Amino acid sequence: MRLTLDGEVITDVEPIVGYLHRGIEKLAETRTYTQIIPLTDRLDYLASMTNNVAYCMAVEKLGGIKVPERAEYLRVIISEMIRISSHLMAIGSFLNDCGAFFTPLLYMWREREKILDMCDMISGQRLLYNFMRVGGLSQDVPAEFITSVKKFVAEMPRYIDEYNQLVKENEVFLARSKGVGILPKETAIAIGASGPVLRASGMKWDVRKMDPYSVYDRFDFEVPTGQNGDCYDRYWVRILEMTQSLRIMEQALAQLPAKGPICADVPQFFTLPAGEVYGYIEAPKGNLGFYIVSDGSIAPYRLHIYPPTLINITAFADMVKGWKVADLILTFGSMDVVLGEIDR
Amino acid sequence: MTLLDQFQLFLKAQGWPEWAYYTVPALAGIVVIIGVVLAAVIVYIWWERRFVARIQIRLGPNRCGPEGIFQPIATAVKILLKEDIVPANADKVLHFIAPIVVFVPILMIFAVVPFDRGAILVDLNVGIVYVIAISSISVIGIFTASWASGNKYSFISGLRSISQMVSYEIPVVLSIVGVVLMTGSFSMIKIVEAQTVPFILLQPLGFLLFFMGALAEMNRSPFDLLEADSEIVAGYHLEYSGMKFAMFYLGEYGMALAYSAVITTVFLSGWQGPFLPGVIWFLVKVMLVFSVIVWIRSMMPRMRVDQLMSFAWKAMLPMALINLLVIAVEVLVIPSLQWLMLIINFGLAAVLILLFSRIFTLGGGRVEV
Amino acid sequence: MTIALNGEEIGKKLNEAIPGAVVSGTKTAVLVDAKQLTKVAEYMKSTPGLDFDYLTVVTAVDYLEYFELVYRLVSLKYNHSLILKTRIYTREDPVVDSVTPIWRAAYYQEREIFDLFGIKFEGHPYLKPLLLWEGFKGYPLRRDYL
Amino acid sequence: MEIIRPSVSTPQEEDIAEGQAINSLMEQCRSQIADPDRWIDEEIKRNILLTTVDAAIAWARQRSIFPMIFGTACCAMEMISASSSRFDLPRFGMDIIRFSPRQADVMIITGTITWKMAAAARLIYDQMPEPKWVVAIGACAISGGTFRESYSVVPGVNHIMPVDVYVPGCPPRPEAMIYGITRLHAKIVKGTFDNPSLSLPK
Amino acid sequence: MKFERYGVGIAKGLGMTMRHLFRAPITVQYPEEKLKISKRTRGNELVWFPDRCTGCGTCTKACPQGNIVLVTHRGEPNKFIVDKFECDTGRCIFCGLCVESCPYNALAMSVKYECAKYRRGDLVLGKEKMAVSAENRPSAYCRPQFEEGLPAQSLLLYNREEGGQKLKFIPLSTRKRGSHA
Repeated sequence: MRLTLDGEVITDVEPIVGYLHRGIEKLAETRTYTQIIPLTDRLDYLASMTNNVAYCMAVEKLGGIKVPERAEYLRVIISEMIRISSHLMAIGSFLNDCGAFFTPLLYMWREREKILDMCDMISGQRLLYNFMRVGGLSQDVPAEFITSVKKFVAEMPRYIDEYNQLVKENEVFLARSKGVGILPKETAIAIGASGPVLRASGMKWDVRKMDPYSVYDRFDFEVPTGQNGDCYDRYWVRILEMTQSLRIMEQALAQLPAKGPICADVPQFFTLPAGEVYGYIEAPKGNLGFYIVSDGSIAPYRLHIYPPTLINITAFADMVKGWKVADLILTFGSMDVVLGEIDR
Repeated sequence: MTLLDQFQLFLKAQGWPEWAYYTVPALAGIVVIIGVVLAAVIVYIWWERRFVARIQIRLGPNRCGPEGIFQPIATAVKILLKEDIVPANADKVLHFIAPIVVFVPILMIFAVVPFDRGAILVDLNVGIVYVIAISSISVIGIFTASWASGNKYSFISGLRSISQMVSYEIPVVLSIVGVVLMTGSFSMIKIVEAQTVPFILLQPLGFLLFFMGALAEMNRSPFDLLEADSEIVAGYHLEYSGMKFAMFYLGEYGMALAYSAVITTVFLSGWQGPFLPGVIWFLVKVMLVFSVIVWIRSMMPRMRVDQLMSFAWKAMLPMALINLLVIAVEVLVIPSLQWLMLIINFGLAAVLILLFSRIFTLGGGRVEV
Repeated sequence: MTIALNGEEIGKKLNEAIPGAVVSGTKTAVLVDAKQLTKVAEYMKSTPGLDFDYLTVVTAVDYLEYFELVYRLVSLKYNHSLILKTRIYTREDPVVDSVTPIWRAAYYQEREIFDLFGIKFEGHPYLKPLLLWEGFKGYPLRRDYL
Repeated sequence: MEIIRPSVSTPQEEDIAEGQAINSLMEQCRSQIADPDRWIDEEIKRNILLTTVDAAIAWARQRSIFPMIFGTACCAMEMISASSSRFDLPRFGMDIIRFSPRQADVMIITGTITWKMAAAARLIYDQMPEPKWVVAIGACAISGGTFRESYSVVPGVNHIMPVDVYVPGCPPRPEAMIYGITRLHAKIVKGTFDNPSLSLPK
Repeated sequence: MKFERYGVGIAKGLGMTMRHLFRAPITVQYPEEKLKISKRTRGNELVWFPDRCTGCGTCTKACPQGNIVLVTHRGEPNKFIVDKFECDTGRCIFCGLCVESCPYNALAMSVKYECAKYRRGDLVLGKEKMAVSAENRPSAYCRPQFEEGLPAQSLLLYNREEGGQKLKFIPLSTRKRGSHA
C-alpha cells in the first residue's frame, strides 16, 4: 500500500498487492482435479470450505456429475457455518482496527473456535479442511456433528446479541465508522463489487437468491442490505447475514435426509470432457468463481480464480481519498480483505 | 510536619553536621520514592496484564512465580539485556536523551504525591501546579524521540502527541482549578485534608473532565493515538530497543500510575479512609483508578485525530469553563452547604452532558483535496 | 436464476449493429473481433434489453496459437449473463483494447493479465505489473513458461 | 548478505529498485543456511558450569519473549488462535506483541514467504537486536510446502535466514505451535536440547 | 456525528466486558492439560503399516506435491519389498489424499501433533519412524476402524457436564516447581 499524504490527509493511495502471490493458477495446471482441492483451501483461508465447494461445483458442472441429496444439504450447512466464522473474523479484526484492543476480536474468536471444533470433527483439520470432493464429500459426518450444530444454532443468537451490546451503540465507534469510507451504489456496481460490500451499498444482489445453486432455492431467507455503503453498514450487513445464515442452517438441518450416499461415484483420478466452464458461488467475501478449461486430460488446461476481494478493493482509492490515515485503516478493515485470495 | 522533617530533626539531635542533615534525608527520600514507584509500576504492569486477560476470558501470564507476579521483572531484565540499536539516520544525541526526558519527569511527579499523612517527599505550597507543569514535560521527550528516530511513523506519532497534549492540558487545568477554589490552597496535603467529602461527589463533572484529560495525556485508550498499532505501527518508540525502550515502557506505566495517584489525591480524598492505615487506602484507591483505566482500554475504539481535537476544544473546554463558573459562584455564595453543592453539581453534570451530546458534533468530515 | 443468454442470437443482433464484429456465436459464448472490442463493449453496456452493467470475470487462456480473452457480463437489471470472447493471434507483443474505461471492474484483472500473460491493454489507465515484481523474466501463466 | 536499497523518489523508480533487490536476493539465496548450532559440545559442557547470573538471564529471556509475528498466510490465523483466549499463548509471557522489529526477540514466520516478501523478511530480521531467534511455522515457511515448485515462492525460509525451531503442519494446531514455543524456551535456557532433564512434562 | 446516546452505548459495552470478567476463562493450559482432539485428526506425521503395504505406490501418485518417496524391488509374487519409504513432514501439507487413496489401508494419519524439531533434517521421516507403534498411533481419518480406541473430542460448545471441553483450573501451588512450561 503506497500512500501519498498531506499531513495526515490522504491524497493518493495505491494498493500494492502480490506479496503472497504463490502461483496457484500455474500449479493447478500440473495437478489432477482432486489434487487441486488442497490448493483451493489456501485461497481464502478463512473460509476454505466454500472455496472447496466452489471448485467442486465448477468441476461437477463440466463433468455433469450429480451430487447426492445428503451431500448437498451438508455442503449448505457447512458453508453457512464457515460464512459465520468468516464474518466473525471480519468483524473482529475490523473492530480491532478501530483500536478496541483485541477484546471484541477475542469474544468473536470464542465462537469461531466452536465452529473450528466442529470442522475439526468432520475433517480432521482446524483451518484448511480439504473436505469436499468432486461429487460430494470425502467422508460422512459423524452423528455428533448434527447434534452439535443444532446446539450451536440454538445458542448463537445470544452471542450475536452480546456483540451488539458490546459495540453497536458505542459512540466512539459510531463516530469512527458512520459516514466513513463510503462506496456509492453506482461505483460498487461499476467496479463489480460483490458480497457484503455490494450489499452494504444498497444493491440487493446475492447469488444464493438471484442464481440459486445447490439447494439454496429450498430455503427461506432474506438478503440484508445497507443504505449508505459506509464502514458501519458493512459491519451491520455482516451481523445481519450471520443471523440469516443461522436461519438457513436451521432449515437445512430440518430437511437433511438422515441417510444416503454422500459422494457420487467419482474415482480419484478422473478426466473431464474437453470444454470450459465457469462455476461461481456466493462465498463469505463475495462472488467466488472458478473458470476451468479442460482438454480431456486428468489435469485442467487452465484454471482461473475470480477473487472477490481483489475486485472489491478496486475503488479503494476513491473511498479514502481526502480522509485521514486512521480512516484508511478502518475502511480497509471493513472490506474484509484476505491476502491469500487477492494474490492467489 | 512530614516524615522527612522529623528525620531531619532526629539527625540534628544526633549532632550531624549541617550539610548532612539537609542532604541525607533528601537522598533517602528520593531512593525510597524511586524504589516504591518502580515496584508499584511492576505490580501494576502485572495487574494490567492479568486484568485484561480476565476481561478477555483468558488467564494471562501465570508462569513466572506465583500467578505470574514476576512476569514484569523477567520482561524488564530481558529488555535491559537486549542489544541497543541506533538507526543509521537517527539523530544520535537526541535519540539518547529522549528516553531520559520522558522518564525523569514522571518520577518527579511523585515528589509531591502524599502517600500517607506526612509521607510526602516535599510539601510544596504550589503542589498541584507543579504536577501539571512537570507532567507536560515528558511530551517534549516523546516528540524528541519521534524526531530523532528518523522514521515517518514515529514522526506522525510525535506530531499527534504535541497537538493532543496542548489541547488536553487546558480542560485538565480548568477542572483542577475548581478543586483549588474549594480548597483554597495549591498544596496537595491541604487538598487531601479539605476532602471530608471526596471531591468526586462534589465535582462529578470536574472529575469526568479531569479523568478524560488524563487519559489523553497519558495516551491511554480511547486517546492512544500515539501508539495506534494498526495505524502507525508502534508510535514514537518504534526505533528504540533495549534499555531505552525499557525507559519508555516504564515511563508509559509510570505516567498511568502518576495520574492515578493524582486523581486519588485530588478527587478521591487521598489517604483518608476508615479502619485501614492511610498508605493502604491510598494504594487501593490508586489500584481502583488504574483498573478503570485498564477496563476502558479493554474495549474502547480509538478516536481519530480531528475528532480528538474537536472533542477537546468544542466539548471539554466549554464544559470545564461552565463548571468552573458554577463552582466559583457556589464557593462565593454557599461555602458551607456541601449537600446543596452536591445536588447542584450533579444536576449541572447531567444537564451539561445532555446538552453537549445534542449540540456537539465530532468532526467526521472528508477533507477535499 | 441468472439466465445465460444464447450466444447465437446475441451474435446476430450484434452483427447488425456493428458489422463485422462477430466472428462466431456459439450457444454459450460470443466470439468477437479483437479490433472491435471497445465498440462491442459499449454496445453491450448501453443497449436497452441487454444492459450489461456488471462485469465479473476477465481472464485469458493461452492456446499456444492464440490467446483467448474471456469476459463474463451480467446484467443486474434483467438478471442474465453472457460470455464474450476475443482472440489475439500473436505471441510477441500482443495488444488489445482495454475495457477498463467502460467497466472499472476490469482494472485489476487486466493488470493481472498483463503481468502474467504479457498481453498489453491499450487505454488502460495504469498498466503495471500487479502480482509480480519489476524485472521478473517471462510470463508465468503462458503454457510455454518453464 | 546485503540487500541493496538505493534511495529513490518516484513510485516507478521505487518499483524498479524493489525488483532489482528481489532479483539480487534470489541470486544470493540459492542454498540453504545451516541450522544454527548454538548448543555446546559434550566435551566443553562437562567443564563449564552455568553461573547463577547466566541462569537468571536465561530465565528472564525465556519467560518474556516478545514475538515479531511475521504472518502472511493461513498459519498466521492459527497463530492468532494460539494467542487467543482458548490457547492463550500470553500465559508464557508473550502477550506484548510488538509490531516493531526493534523490540522483538523471536521472529515467528507463519505462512508462505514469496520472493517479493523475502526482502522485507530479511530486512526485519536484520533490524532485530541480538539475541534473536527464528521459528518457522508451517510447511510453507519450512520448505515452501505445496507451493515449492512455484515461480514466486521461497523454497524454505532457511534460504534467507537461520531457523531455530521448525514446526511442521499445514497449519499446525495451536497446541503444536505452543509446543514449538516451549522447544524454543528449552533452547534459550540451556543453549542445548540434548539434556534429558529438560524434557517437557508429558 | 453526535453523541446522541449520552454515553449509554459506551456504558453498555463496559457492562458487557464486566460481565465477561466474572465468567470462567475458556483457556486450556496446554502443556498440563490437553484437549482431546478430533478422532479424525490429521496429525503432523504419517503412520505406516509395513505388513500391509505392498509397495504399489498409489500414495506417491496421489500426493499433490510428490512428497512421498518410495523405492521398492520385486519380491514375492504380487508384492514389492519396500527399500525406502520417506516423507518430508516439513513439506507435507497433511491433506490426507495419500491415506484416502491407499487401496490396502496401509497408511493412516497420525494423532501426533507435537512434532517441532530443531533441525530441518529431522523432519524427514523414514521407514522406522513412520511404522506403527505405541507412540505413533493412527487416527480415524478415512480409517473408521480405529475410531474406537480414540477418546471423544472435547468441544468448546459443550460445558464440562455435557462432556465438552474440560475447564479445570489448575492452581499454581500444585504445579511442579521448576517444571519447564
